Amino acid sequence: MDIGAELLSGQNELFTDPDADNARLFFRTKSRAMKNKLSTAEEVVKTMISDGDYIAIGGFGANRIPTAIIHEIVRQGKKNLGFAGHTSTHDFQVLVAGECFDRCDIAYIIGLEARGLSPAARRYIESGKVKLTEWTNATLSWRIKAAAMGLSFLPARNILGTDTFRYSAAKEILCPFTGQKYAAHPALYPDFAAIHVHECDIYGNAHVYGASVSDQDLAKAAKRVVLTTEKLIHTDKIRSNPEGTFIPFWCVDAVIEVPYGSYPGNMPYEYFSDEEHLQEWLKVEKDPEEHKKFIRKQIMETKNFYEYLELNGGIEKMIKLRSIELLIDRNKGGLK
Amino acid sequence: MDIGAELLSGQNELFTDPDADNARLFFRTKSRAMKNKLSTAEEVVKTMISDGDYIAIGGFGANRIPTAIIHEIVRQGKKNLGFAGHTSTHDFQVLVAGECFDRCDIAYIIGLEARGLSPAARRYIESGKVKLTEWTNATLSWRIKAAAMGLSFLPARNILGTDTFRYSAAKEILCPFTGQKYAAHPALYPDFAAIHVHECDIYGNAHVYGASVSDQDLAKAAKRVVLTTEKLIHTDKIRSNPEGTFIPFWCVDAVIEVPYGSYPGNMPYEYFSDEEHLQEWLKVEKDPEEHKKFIRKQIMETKNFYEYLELNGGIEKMIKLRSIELLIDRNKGGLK
Amino acid sequence: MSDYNPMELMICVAARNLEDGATVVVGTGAPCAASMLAQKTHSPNLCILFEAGGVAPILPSMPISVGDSRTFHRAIMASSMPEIMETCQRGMVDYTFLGGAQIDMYGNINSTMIGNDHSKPKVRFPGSGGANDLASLCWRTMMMTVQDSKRFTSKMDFITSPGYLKGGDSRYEAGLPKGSGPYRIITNMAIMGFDGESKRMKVLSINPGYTRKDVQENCGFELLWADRLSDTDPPHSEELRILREVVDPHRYIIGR
Amino acid sequence: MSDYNPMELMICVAARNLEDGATVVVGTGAPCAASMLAQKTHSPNLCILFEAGGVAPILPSMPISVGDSRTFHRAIMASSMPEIMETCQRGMVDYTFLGGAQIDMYGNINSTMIGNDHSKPKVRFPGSGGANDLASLCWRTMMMTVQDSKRFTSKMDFITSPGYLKGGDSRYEAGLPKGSGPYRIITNMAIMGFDGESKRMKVLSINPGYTRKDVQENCGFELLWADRLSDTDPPHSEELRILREVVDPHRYIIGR
Repeated sequence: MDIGAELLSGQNELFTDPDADNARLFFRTKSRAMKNKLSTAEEVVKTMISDGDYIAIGGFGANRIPTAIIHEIVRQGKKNLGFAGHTSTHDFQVLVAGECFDRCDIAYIIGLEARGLSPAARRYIESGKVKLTEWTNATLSWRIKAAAMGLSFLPARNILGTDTFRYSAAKEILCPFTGQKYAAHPALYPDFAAIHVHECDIYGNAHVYGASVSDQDLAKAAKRVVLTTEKLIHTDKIRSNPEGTFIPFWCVDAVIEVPYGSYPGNMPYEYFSDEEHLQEWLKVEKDPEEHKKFIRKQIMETKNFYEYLELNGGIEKMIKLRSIELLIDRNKGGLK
Repeated sequence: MDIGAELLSGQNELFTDPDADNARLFFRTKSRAMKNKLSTAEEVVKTMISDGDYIAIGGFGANRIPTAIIHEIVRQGKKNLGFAGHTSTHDFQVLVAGECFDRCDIAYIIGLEARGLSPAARRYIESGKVKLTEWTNATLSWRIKAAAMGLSFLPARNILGTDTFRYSAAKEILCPFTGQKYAAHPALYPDFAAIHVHECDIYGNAHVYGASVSDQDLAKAAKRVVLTTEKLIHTDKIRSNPEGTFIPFWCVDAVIEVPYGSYPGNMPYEYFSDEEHLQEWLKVEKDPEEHKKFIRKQIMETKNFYEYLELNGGIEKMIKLRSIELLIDRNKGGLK
Repeated sequence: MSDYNPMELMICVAARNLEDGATVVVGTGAPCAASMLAQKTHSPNLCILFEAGGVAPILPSMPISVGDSRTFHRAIMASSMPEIMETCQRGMVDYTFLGGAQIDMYGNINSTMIGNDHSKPKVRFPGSGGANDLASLCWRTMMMTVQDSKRFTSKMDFITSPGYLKGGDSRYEAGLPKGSGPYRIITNMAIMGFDGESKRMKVLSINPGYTRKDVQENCGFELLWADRLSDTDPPHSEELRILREVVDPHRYIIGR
Repeated sequence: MSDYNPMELMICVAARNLEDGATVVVGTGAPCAASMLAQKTHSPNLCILFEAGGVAPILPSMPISVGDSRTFHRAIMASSMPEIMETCQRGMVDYTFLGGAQIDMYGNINSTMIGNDHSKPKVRFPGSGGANDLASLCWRTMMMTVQDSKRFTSKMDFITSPGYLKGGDSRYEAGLPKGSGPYRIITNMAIMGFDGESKRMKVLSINPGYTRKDVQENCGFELLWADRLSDTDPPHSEELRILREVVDPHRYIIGR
């Protein structure tokens, strides 16, 4: 079939190597041992992320995000990172504050959904400092799934015929059985991924509740994976419900126990997002100076995630957010 | 890329249409309504399977199999079916007894794993009455996954360079990014699939425990799907644990409550396989006349699954098999 | 006849297009409100999906994110993004709603950027998110938007999500699923569909208080007109009551 | 030195090849016994996978099916067949074991049929099952088998699962994963590996009680021989004790 001529290619840069054999050679060396993987955000960011690495963040922007890791990346001043802008919202906004990345695969950036757009993220992207390649939510999900499956690409029926394709790094291919045209999406094997989970054991066997977005595939696709967890559990809880294992130990390189670790984002069944605090982020970003001050106070001058949480209301705030998550109206009823 | 010449194709027949648009046109008409789907094996086999259809059976041969449906297909004398021989063992053996299919996608047939080979299945296949196309367990899993994803193919790195490929209907393709050679596996959209589950509601929202084999993908890939279930549950149980939903209602056309429905197969956490009865099957198959008599007695002359179960020990047998599944030694301990 | 605002009209009209037993992927805001209204009026069996994985939730309130816990509150399934997108790709999802900064006569939508240099946009928007995927893979795409001649344009800075591309069969020829595409564009002034052949935007009905002239003057390209051009049936008092009292009591959306 | 049978020797030798912290996909029978023995001796951290989805179970007894409930008894994960196969394809699985009716000098295996007409086989076997997948996707394939010149043949009726195909780089050139392939063939008479260049089967050590002549005479093709041909270290008494008392007390496998 010599129809190669008709097949189009996206013109933008592919920031990562999709080669499945190269990925296999890495995974061959990745430890499969069930060993204690407990660590700290400081240690993980120092030892598992190098300037220039390509990183991905689990969850959905301001839902079930590993805030401690995102902040620590800014705190340690990591630079020239590549970033998977997959349904990224508050996580993107934080990394922008540190000007941590200089290339970005875009599905959804700059916005915080119904909350509005981030002025700082907009300035950073419109500045031209960041190399951009266009994708979509499904495309990045499938690029990550291709890697999780040990492939170098997956075919799909989206983005064809649009500028989204033109400014992507996808390629058109034909189905060898039907002649149907497909977009081939290159596998995405990130160097590093951080995922926040509800509970996991010291080996990284994890449970997650609620929408899982792409995190099961991301845990497999990434070369190095850290889990932050609301709480540690005993492995017996994993073994008593093996069909419930969301991420198995062999995907995981480090585990950090971080109660309230998705704050200011939503953690399903645990606490809702802190909308006032997220609005504060959007507000201060309007003035670059205010923004710098805010970031200094909230991230650069806090020792870790707990100081940041304390600064914004601590456990009492979390109790309020838990009430919102559970739809409890504390002004109504209760024992007098 | 004009390397088409070098790319090989499997030479055997592709029994089903992999076209994704044709499948979409069918799925467009499939009901998405949450309505009561309760039915009976007799009704389902009569109305949902036509001679000549291509069918697939969930589970793993003699583990979590929809025995009531498999028997009813033989009882109603369905003919000229196509069959997905995906880790099929006892299910294959039963359908062979009815000479129900005349074409088969092969991953694993004839054998009952550690139990030995089925003489009847062997005779049937060696007779030349059945058109055979070779695949593998992973290949059929991925062919079903391709359909579940709404594609016409998936690339994979297995079966290349072997006679398994030569006698399959797969085709070689090249990755447009790396030039890597892949086997392209055509999507498999069965006309009908039957899956046995632990529990589901009247709409077909189901829970399954233990290894899931390919059943989540099969429920999506098949055009018509029936669930047999150990027990019905209220939809509240589904809604109270939405991350645990194994199959959603929109995949399902009919629901049949069949306690002990995987007998003589294993049902994880409920009852072990009836190894004596399965050995009896293998024994009687050595003599075609014995085999005919056995099938008449066990299937043709039983009204339904319950009569078959009763014939082989009924609930008391199931209590024994439950003890084996739960590793309980009833000869030791207990209240005197 | 009860009074109403443009957003209320658009939501009520959108809701009427969602028949019982259908599936729809929605985002936050008006599309979610329209779907909830449909459920509480003529389509109790409408199945709402959210792209992060939520399926058929019993929505306690408007989600602020398509991935927040409201989107799978007492849901039938809390699945994944690939699960939802593959369900769309398989042809099991009937409707979706999109928004954007620009739309052309073929229903192509821009939600990526304004400017002519992709590497240095004049104005950068969030990008596709799931918009291109849903516009590509769901059967029928709808849009609710205030209409003006800047937004309805013949000069697209960027085509983020596919409508009928260049019209005719070009959408199918590009490889997009057969029979899918834009279905209704619901604005403050009119309701548009698309011509069966040319696939150009065609006005089906004009909203109360507007004229054919208004509709064309507030559109940057030439509109086609239905032979039987009708008046849009305005929101019924019962629709408005449910929308205001049950669906959006805090007026998060209808208050805009 | 304690007495032992050929199956016990093959299982003990296979177990020694499974280092701690490795991953191995096994079927029922001897491979499962070898993996359990390894866990109970030098590899407590060996991760056992079953193709139907079971991961790292605490095996209460020998499974009778690779999908029965023993294969995920108190397991780390009860997943799916695609999950296991994709984990292999991603390069996370180190070892697997295969069996077959025929094997050639490049480690290609036949478990499909005897005869020359595929549509009407003289003898039909179950087929690949997961064998081709695991031989293609795991890093190192091993085989335990009784050796004779019929089974070890240069005339394969059917190549079900890939070894090194035609030798040299032909396996990689066919598109199979770089660096993967047959690793050890463990028979009742000897232990074979494969030559680094030609990829032909090469005898590494000879089992007690057998001669170089025995090994060649019971092989249908010409074997290569290691420069330092050694004697196979026979089963140690502790290995045999654990195998007989803990792993297979009912002698389901070692009794064959």
